[in-house]
Amino acid sequence: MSIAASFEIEYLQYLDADGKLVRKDLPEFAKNLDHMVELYKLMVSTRVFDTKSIALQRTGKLGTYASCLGHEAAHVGVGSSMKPEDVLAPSYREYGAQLYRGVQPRDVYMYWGGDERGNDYQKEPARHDFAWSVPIATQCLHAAGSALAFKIRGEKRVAVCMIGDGGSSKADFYGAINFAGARDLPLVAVIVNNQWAISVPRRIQSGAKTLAQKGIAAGLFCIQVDGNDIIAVRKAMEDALERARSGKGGSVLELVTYRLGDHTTADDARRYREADEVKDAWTREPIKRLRAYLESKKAWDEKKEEAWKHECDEWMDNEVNSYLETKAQPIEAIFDYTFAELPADLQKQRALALSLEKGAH
Amino acid sequence: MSIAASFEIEYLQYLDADGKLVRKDLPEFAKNLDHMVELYKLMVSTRVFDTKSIALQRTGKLGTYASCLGHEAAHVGVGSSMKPEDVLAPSYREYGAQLYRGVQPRDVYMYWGGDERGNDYQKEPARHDFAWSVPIATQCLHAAGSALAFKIRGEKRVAVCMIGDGGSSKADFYGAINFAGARDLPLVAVIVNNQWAISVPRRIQSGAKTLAQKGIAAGLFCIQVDGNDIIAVRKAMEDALERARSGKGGSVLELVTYRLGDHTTADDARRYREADEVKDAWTREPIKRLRAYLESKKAWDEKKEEAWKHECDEWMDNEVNSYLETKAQPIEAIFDYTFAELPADLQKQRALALSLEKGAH
Amino acid sequence: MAAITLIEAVTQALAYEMTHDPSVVVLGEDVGVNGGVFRATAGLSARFGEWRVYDTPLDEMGIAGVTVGLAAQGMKPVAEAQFEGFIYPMMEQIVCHAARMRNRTRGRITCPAVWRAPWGGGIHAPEHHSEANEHLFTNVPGLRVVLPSSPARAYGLLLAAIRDPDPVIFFEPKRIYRQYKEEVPDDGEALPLDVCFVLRDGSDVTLVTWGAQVKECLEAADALAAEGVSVEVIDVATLTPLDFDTIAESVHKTGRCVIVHEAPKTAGFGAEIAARLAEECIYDLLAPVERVTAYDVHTPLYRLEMKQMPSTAQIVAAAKRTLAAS
Amino acid sequence: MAAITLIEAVTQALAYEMTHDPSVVVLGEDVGVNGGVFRATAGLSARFGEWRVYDTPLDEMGIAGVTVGLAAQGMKPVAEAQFEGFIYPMMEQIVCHAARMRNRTRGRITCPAVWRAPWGGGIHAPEHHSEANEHLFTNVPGLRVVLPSSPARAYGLLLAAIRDPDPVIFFEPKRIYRQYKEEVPDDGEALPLDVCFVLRDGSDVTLVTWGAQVKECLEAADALAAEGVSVEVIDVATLTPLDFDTIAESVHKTGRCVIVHEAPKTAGFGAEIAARLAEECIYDLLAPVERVTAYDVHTPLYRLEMKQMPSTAQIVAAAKRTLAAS
Ligand SMILES: Cc1ncc(C[n+]2csc(CCOP(=O)(O)OP(=O)(O)O)c2C)c(N)n1
Ligand SMILES: Cc1ncc(C[n+]2csc(CCOP(=O)(O)OP(=O)(O)O)c2C)c(N)n1
Ligand SMILES: [Mg+2]
Ligand SMILES: [Mg+2]
Repeated sequence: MSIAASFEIEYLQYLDADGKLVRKDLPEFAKNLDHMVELYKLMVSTRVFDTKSIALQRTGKLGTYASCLGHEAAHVGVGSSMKPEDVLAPSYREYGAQLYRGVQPRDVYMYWGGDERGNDYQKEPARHDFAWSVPIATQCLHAAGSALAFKIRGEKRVAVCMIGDGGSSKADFYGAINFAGARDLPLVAVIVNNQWAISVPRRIQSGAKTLAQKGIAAGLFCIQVDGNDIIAVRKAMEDALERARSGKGGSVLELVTYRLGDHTTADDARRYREADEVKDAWTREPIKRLRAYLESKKAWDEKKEEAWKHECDEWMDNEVNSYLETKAQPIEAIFDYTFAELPADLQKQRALALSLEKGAH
Repeated sequence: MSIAASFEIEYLQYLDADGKLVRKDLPEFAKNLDHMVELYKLMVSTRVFDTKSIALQRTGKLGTYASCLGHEAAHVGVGSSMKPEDVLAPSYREYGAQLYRGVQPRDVYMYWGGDERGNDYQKEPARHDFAWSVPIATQCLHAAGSALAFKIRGEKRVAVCMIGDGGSSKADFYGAINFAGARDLPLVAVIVNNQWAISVPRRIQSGAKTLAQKGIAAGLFCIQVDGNDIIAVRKAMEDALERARSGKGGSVLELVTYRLGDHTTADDARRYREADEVKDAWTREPIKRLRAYLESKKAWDEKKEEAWKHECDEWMDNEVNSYLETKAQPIEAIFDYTFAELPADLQKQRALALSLEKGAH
Repeated sequence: MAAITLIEAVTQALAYEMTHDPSVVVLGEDVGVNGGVFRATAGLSARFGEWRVYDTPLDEMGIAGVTVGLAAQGMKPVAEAQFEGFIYPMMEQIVCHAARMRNRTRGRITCPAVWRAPWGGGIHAPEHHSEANEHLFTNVPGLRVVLPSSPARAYGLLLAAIRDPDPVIFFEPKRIYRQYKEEVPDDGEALPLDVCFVLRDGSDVTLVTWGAQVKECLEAADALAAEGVSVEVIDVATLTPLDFDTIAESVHKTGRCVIVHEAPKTAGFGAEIAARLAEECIYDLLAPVERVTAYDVHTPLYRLEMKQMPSTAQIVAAAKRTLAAS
Repeated sequence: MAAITLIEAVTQALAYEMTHDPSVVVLGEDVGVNGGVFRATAGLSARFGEWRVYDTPLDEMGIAGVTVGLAAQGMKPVAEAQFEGFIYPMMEQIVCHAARMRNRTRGRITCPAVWRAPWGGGIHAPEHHSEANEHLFTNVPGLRVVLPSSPARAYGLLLAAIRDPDPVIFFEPKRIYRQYKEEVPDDGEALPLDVCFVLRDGSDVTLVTWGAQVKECLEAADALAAEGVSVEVIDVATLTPLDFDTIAESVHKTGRCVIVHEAPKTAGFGAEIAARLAEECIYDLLAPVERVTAYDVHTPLYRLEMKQMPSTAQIVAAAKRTLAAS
């Protein structure tokens, strides 16, 4: 039998569910415990933020909200590995990655609170990142296009897109990795496999043994990672970014994690999944294990935990207040960003809207 | 290092470019020399047909035409392996597969001659096959949908789609194999890799080492085949069809061949590819090697060749005449197949068109 | 017989037809165990099994093409786009294949498929969940575009859509999914796909609309009636092929027409109706044809969303302008 | 200065802008060494290299999304859809992203991209190569839809489209790609995207059209002139945002309007123009507004294709009907 090609998909894990190291070759960044604490703190603050968001929604102060509960290692791992000059194209729940890059909780609240200004990130590097992308998988192509721009201009930058297990079924995901593979564009496509796409389980979403192997279709480097282990996520990302940056081409990472909450606040997951499965998934969640690890290294303790949670609470309250105090945009705002310059017809409609608005008050 | 999954893509070949057997395990069908002669004859008639089509186009009697020169083994191999109850969803140049299933040369002429009746195949099993599909890759999903219908109804039938190397970049191809993989639908997706998508070479179409490996993304069985070797094509197809029919799931086959002609009669390949490459490809073309093999087995000779070619000429002349004698459809035909029953508004437009037609004559 | 909402009428129609015709299958994202994000397919998976109520991978292009394939094999697929804003990847299959399969093959292969999608704004949903994009399909020959506006019409028109031998786009105004209940006998009676419904007779001005705006138009008619103006309200229901005769008759009587729709104004389907009036009824018109529509801007996120939605007051004002005209 | 065809004017505009603005890149299927299936990008790859004249994989959805990504990064991509009939997979990216990027981000990210596509019928091409589907994009806020009808307008409008800070759909009427030549100075002068072009002044009837039908309309104007009828011919050129004022002024003068387009009638862009006339100019109208268009059927394969295309005779007849009206 003649073999035309063969492939192996590695599974990467450093920290097991109990926070024990399962490999000896700790990556450089992980040897720096201060840095590991910084990552841990962002994971915790992401969760505090998430809890607050759901509470806001439940009390009618926020529209539909997509929780990131359980994804903290995956998200913070991705965000923290990128350089400022890189570009992130998220979908809609990767707050952990975005907070690292300067998106503010108040932006998230504004967005889910029905105000476009939530997408107008003020801080670099988030300011040059893409906004949330609701049409599933479309953002992958924006990343591929960005990667092409970097390549054309000879810039050493990498475009990263994040996509769900479900989203990796959609055509655009394939288009993006295929574009990248055909010309070695600096693209890192991160599949956050949280086992569910709303109510559709991973099992009937795809017949592939791993989602990482989708990258084989485009000739990209592929790896499957324990997405609840931030060391593994961060390491796989650093390697992928380095490969892309140095012209060696794109990668597909599958981060295996679990959506511990409902799909969004508009969803009720009890309709379609077993409580036992969720209970079981909690035993592997990302924050607990990193804390166990850091505590075993004497880098963290209960007091620090309390203090940090308190700090997060204050931070988030401040963000919530800033959000709640923001007045709605004036009616003109629905016209003024349609074009760089308002065409004549729209000027008339804008005037009409303004006059109706005045009439109404 | 822990390995999550591993894959091998086999390359299948029986007959080398000179018609020598390179494997001992000849498949059952290939031991039947009468059948091999039948396949050979269809490959030759397909080429005669193709030559005639180009001549028709050059003399202004046919519109744009997509030649199948060089694809005869791939096409006849696919068509001959399918059972009548299976369904074929071709793209636009797989005449060799279609002729086997009852599409008539006159149908092809009608279609490229600008007459919808060319799609109205009269003979079974072609009558239940899909028509040519111009929007690239869209037919793959029709095959996936057919496969789903078979599965729902518990029918032991298989849907086969054919797609080019270029077409395998398009989203729908991925969608089709992903749908099939997610639920083990009886789909066989055949990539006819003829190295070119109009002017775009395989090299910049995809970064994948083989196109067969695209099936890994969907968890399908994948194999790369010498597409100029009809024994290999036929064998890979029979296996894939059997797997699908028996509920073991879908496959992706890559048939490696070469487009010896222009993309279509509207194209001039000299603009973008080297004459040497084409010359070299001719040394591997499919008909020559099968003839050498059959002659070595004393199953074919020059006299038979002459006689068969003569028969083909007559056959095609007859088809051409039938085509040329067919009058254009009446003006009503542009209305009457829009809906099962013509809506009131369209009835008015139809009456208007008829009256204009009368006025014009 | 319990009174049901519009969305329950959708479920009732699907269940009826699946019971009576084994070739009917439902497919889409989350239509199975979850019963659809709006519960349109609630309970169907348990009754008809996971192969006839088929949870697809997340791939609208795939759903659309698989639907064409199913239909070509003699099934009657009812595909769901989770929201109208996600229907774009379906367009190639709908426009290039579903709508032309019969024509391409001179009737050899047909496409008796339905694409359902929750449609329109007004429920405080996120971006891309509140569009009114019916116009996209109205210039496509071979396609029917249907938009019910009451539980009874949802039931009867959906049955008709499934039974229709040609492809149908079936948009469901999600703003009124649960607005009110009415008794809808589960008798399998379809409604015709080739007529507009005159919801209210009147003689002074004609309001022409479809989908959720039927509500605002009926309110406007009430308000105008209180001022002594007699308003005719027409629910177009099946946009294409259009039953223009019903509209023409009404305008012949009233001489005045206000067209109301949720989609942006420019090249919305209201334009077609106004154009037909300008072509065929110009001598009947006693006043300019008015269009009350969304502005030519993107549906704003929900804080400003309703500012973009035609209001009852705007409709009343437009009707009065037509009455004030010479 | 040699006279050039419409397609050569496209090439000339691309080359000019690529020379003067390094952020301009061209991408699409076969645009590179092959120079495009219609030769619109002939010679560009040799001049600007394979990264600025970028042969993409065969994936329209991919091309569209990569184009949005490029534009978001400050490039000025000019993407090609090989034929208008293959533009459907591009729609999600164009409608959901390109057209709304500025609005979504309050101006933080923009999309200065152009999508070019050969458009329309009349060249005996295979199925899906002869559609007139401009209406698809005309209901999308935030988008410009442009259709040149002469070499000079192709050059000037394409330059304007590339320089425009917002996304533009640029349809090129392939039937007149090589119809005639005219001198088009390569001076980098753009034409405005916010006006209709009055190609011929007249006082009795206004013909409004765009794309290849400009030819038939001018012929009809000549034929009518021979019978003493003075015809004004307007090339809309930029369909959206529409310069309705030019049309309104003309109809104010002539009182009669015939709208001519290659797309099917129902919900074609002609409807919008007729609707505006019915709304804003009804008192100027001396006759019903006429639309001369394709029927509401699929573009037939080429043997019957021209039966579906509006002819000069039909335009003349429609104009005469308006003149005969009271
Ligand atoms: C094109 C499109 N189709 C459907 C939806 C509705 N939708 C929103 S999220 C979602 C599931 C996504 O699942 P996955 O990709 O696994 O990401 P996750 O939500 O689990 O992070 C669906 C179907 C959408 N937003 N866009
Ligand atoms: C959606 C779509 N895009 C573009 C085209 C134009 N086109 C026709 S054939 C072709 C190349 C196809 O190449 P490949 O898939 O390798 O098949 P081959 O022609 O080599 O058999 C292209 C780009 C099309 N028909 N459909
Ligand atoms: Mg998921
Ligand atoms: Mg090819």
